[in-house]
Amino acid sequence: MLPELYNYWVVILLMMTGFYIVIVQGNLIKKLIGLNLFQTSVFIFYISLGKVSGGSAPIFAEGVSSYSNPLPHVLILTAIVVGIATTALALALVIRIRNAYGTVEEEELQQRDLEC
Amino acid sequence: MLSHLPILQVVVPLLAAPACLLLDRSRLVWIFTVLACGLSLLISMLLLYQVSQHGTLSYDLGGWDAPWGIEYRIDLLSAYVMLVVSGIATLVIVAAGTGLEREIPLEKQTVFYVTYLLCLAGLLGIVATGDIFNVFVFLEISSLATYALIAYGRDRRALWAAYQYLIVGTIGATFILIGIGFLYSLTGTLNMQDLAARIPDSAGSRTASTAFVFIVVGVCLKLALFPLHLWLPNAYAYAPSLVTAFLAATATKVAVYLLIRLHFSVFGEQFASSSLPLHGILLTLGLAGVFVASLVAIFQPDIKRLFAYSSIAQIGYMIIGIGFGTAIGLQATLLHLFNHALMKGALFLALAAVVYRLGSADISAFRGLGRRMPWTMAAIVIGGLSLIGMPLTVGFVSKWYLILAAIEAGMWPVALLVVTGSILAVVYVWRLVEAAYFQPPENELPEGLDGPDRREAPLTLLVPTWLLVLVNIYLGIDTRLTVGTSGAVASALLGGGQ
Amino acid sequence: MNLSVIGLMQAVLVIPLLAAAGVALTGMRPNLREGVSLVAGALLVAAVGLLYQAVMAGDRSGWTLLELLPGLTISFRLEPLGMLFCLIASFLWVVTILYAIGYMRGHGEANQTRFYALFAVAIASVGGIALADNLLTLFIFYEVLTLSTYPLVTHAGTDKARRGGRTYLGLLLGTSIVFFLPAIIATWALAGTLTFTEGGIFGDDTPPVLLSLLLVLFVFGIGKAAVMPFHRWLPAAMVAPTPVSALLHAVAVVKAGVFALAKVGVFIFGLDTLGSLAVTEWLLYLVAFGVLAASLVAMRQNNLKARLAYSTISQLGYISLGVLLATSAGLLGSALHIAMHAFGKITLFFCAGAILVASHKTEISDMRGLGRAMPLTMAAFFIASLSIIGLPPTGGSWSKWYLILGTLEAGQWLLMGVLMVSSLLNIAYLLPIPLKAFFPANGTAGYGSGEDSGIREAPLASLLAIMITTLMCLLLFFFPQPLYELARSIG
Amino acid sequence: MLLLLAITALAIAWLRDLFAAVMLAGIYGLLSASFFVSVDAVDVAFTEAAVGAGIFPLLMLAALALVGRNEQTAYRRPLISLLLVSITGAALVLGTLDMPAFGSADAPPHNHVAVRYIEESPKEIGIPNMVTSVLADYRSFDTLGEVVVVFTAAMGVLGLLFTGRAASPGSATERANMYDHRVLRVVSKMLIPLILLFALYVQFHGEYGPGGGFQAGVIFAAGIILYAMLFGFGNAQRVVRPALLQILAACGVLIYGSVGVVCLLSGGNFLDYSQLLPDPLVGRHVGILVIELGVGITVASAMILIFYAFASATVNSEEVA
Repeated sequence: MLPELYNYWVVILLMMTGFYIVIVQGNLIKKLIGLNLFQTSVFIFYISLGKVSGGSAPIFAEGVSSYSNPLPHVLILTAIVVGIATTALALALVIRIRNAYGTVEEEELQQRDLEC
Repeated sequence: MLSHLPILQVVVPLLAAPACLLLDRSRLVWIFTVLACGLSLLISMLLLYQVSQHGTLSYDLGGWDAPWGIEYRIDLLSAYVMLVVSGIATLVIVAAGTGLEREIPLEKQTVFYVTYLLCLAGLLGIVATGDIFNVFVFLEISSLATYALIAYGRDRRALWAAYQYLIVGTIGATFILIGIGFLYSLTGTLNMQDLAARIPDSAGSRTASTAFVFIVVGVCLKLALFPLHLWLPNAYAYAPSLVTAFLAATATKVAVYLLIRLHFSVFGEQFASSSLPLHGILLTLGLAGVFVASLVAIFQPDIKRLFAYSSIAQIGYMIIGIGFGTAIGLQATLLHLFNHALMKGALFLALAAVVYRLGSADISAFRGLGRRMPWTMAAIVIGGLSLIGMPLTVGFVSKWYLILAAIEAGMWPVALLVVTGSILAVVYVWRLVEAAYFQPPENELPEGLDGPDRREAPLTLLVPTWLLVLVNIYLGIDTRLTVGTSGAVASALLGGGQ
Repeated sequence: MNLSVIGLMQAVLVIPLLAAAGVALTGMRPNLREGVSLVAGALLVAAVGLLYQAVMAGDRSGWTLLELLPGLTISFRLEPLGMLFCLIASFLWVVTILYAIGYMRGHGEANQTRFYALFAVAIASVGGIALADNLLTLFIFYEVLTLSTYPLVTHAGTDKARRGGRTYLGLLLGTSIVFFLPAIIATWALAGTLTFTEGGIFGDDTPPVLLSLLLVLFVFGIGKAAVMPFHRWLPAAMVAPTPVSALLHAVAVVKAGVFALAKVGVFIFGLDTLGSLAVTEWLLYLVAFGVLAASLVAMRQNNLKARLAYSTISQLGYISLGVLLATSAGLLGSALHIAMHAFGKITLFFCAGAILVASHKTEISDMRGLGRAMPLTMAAFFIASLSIIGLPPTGGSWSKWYLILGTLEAGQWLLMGVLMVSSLLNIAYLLPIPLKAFFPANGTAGYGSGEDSGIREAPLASLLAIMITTLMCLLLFFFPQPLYELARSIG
Repeated sequence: MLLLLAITALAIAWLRDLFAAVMLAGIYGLLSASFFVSVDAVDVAFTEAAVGAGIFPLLMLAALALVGRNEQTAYRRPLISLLLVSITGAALVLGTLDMPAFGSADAPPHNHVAVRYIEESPKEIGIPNMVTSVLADYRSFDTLGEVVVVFTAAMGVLGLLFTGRAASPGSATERANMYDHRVLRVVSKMLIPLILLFALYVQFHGEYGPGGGFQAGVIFAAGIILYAMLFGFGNAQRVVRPALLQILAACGVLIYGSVGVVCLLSGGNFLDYSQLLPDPLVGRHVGILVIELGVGITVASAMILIFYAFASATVNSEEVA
């Protein structure tokens, strides 16, 4: 069982690293990097699902009978786009926050909110 | 054309959004947006009628059959939720005609309307679709639009709130994505009906349970179930008031819809209750949410924040309804979903009117408001009574069913806790009433506001507010539509498991 | 006949509402505004009077307004107990308006339009309670009554008034939502109906434990009956202007409470079931304790209105007691006491208000010797006190008689003792007030003949109202038949 | 490969220098792209390379230029977070236990819906790239959603950042740093047209090999952005005006949507391309081409818009400072 699922477990480790960064970091930019890591790892997880041993890339070619599953690829194409769109919006927010508060550290932000 | 209604419901606002951008004048954009929302409301009414006459509608996008292509599937439940969403959206956008001018600078209004339409399209898409990955895509459309809408608030804290919501929302969406991945690995399909047919084969599988847990947690982040609610109060408090009205009445409702849909239609009550002690967890969290959020609400000086906490509490009620695991409980949830949208829509619209006139939603701004803005305050009072669950308002109907469900399930303590929660609602609503009617106004208005601002809100804000208030009362008296529909939906969801 | 009776019932509900609207519209012109109130009051009395004849002729017609939830309707029905309540409330409404005209102007109160309009709404909801055909209808109007009277309590807008209002609303809404509503829903779940039916609606197979639980929920849930420990709202409500205290907190609101209790006892449980439950016994003792405790507290109050409030709590206990005795004499006594106490207590409050307006005095210790300046008021106070105590020649003696008869019928000697003792306590806390007003003890400065202190009788309109209710107290001793017949036909 | 990924991920978590973290994130993107190639997902790899190693670091760097590269604060509640993350991870591992083994051909995903895509799509749709078939036809509505997401993000960024005024040409600030590198400038001048050509190739070649509207849009945008970085935003904005971009972004979505509506009007369901022309196969072909074009237009203009918005924020904040 171990070698069969080992791939997934490493991916889970990757995901959790990203997730951990999101939760634990106080820097808004770093959070976004973590979020990106988290999402990218989920993409890897999906693509792993689509792999068929001995299959080839899902582009029709004469004489090839076994292809990897194209559906996860499609889903992840969409998800990648969604991810980068989210990042762009988030960065725009960070820039505005920086302009309004003068910091991008979570703790300082909370302090400045309490002050006013 | 009638057979294409399901897709038109989503595509109308979806395509209206970029079209808006091509129009340049913001007044024109507003009129166009109102038309688009109105059209979408009309479509949702027709859909509800069609569904109630002919049963569930299925629409294959691109002409591909269900498990291969994406399917739109409109049953009574989705038609009902879409009616709420598009109805509220229309009223809010009508109010935005004048209400917006104080909150968003003119040059940004076009972008605001575009984002608003996109958000609406996203929400409707989540409800209409029968494909679980499509849910994710439209969830992200609505979420991204929501983050932007919140960030348009004047207060700089709006930015911070939007960022927090973005992080939490994205984590939630990613969790859902992980859950979908597990499900796909288990069944090889993304179509909800197909999933529902295949999941029982792998009942007891740890993969299925994990998928369920991740999806539920992801959705609960979105619907701000206690203790995952921390993003909501700030987001609602600092967003532009009209955005708050829209979001409070629709976004969380759609999340609740999603929970119900996935719980009952995809996994099925059987699976959900056998693999996990889900009912107990939902009941506990729901009750905890009701109490904690209501208690916090009592001490909020900012009224928008107060009602934001109250929203968390009301979501708690909806979750309790699901937690009973009975048809009546589910019916109570559905009723409250519908009814709470009406109450909160009315309340936040009225608050928008207050902010429009006074520039603040602080409790001190409310002193003596009963005289200054009698109609607005009356709307708030009626909305508040509905929140408490007074008879002859919609709030009573949903509370009645919730308590009935508790008693029927033999859970007397839950029934008592639910009603105690209403008492907390009395407390926070009454702070407002006292301030508005029995305290003299502060001598000086906040600086920068002069004479005319002492007046009642403009009609364009009042009329939508009062429309909602009247619907509140009307549906509190003539309950055939809501009770009938929710009853039919509840028994369909629990009975056949689809 | 049938149709017109229903029309009359509808009129009972609609007239006060129209009056409220009329008052709101004519708010700018006080004379017109109060004219509207008075005319509406007169019309209402006429309508109720006609209905009384219909009830006595055995008419029990009813109609359904709408179906709120499947199987749950808002409907109304003519019925003697409700008729009794309606009769008293509508009659006293007119009198109170008369009184209020004098009082509110004499006292220079603000927001008078709001006051009269809400007053009318409150009366409309009393009509709804009295005519309700099922628990749901009753509950709805019960809540409307709470909400419409809340602004009357906080009328002054001072901190004290707001605090009082908070207690008032908190307790009344609180009990009704936490206990009353679940009790109703549970009743619905158990019995499948909420319609008031003679002999009760529960099947024989309903477990007594559940019934006991329900009864407890009802007794505490109907907070307007002021059963201890949920009585605090009544003293708190005394910050309201006196006409409010008089009509609402001696008659309409509190009587709505005991009336609802009686309805539940007679038509939801049925007297037989009620008598057979073990928990009834405990509740009886609780109520009896409340009667005595409230009387004792009343003795210690120096503020006149507060003393009257505690006296009301104690008297409400009598009525609850009568219902819980589950005997026909007890019920009769209760029904009569609803009426007799109403006339007595409203007179007392009128007097308290008159004293306030004329002399600006609220404390009992300041009222010595006031009898010379305000002889009519004080005489009225004396007569009404007699009625509360239950001494002839006043109406109160009848109701107390039947209550005591009820305890005997049920074999509750202890409770009879409680009634006796509390009557003695009544004497102790009520009678000294008029006596000391007329015969101030030596050494304390009296108010002389009025010229030197400047204190005169209350405004004419108020005085007139006091005279009317006092007269009623006396008349009801000599002619109790109409009420007696009505009360007899209950159940 | 996965090991490398893991090392990168941990390094990102460890590093305090944001600049380095961004670079590592870019590398992470590149590494995952190569992993995608190794498991036959060429389209995804292409996209991930363009996004993860291209757009993402680019945006991040633009933002970093504004907010500074060092993080200061200590971790917040590290233990609780670690616990939470461990529980989540454990739940996930638990979930994998009942999953079909990695790469196994008889796992359910490969034997249900996907079978039709693999076996029928060359016949039904008539194009060899199955990913494109699924993306642009079977599940084309998802792709419409995807385009709308990009559009939404662009609108959001626009609403948040864009002030609408172009930086005045020739001002000291608007001349980008890289302008001084003569070699770079000359090379780029030759490169940019090539990049744009390549974008067009990717755009229209998507049916046969990896590629398609999204990738093409990203590459096209990269070309313009490169131009902007070298020759200053003022110049770039004169060539490609923001107002025009807004209209283009909207048009892309509208093109996509109107294909769907035209299908509706010609009697089919929404996005049922077979109705477009008498010959269903040709109709599908045309449909896919047109929607891919819509995707490309929106993505390219949205990306450029977002970049402009960031740049204008840079200029503004410098003016403020």
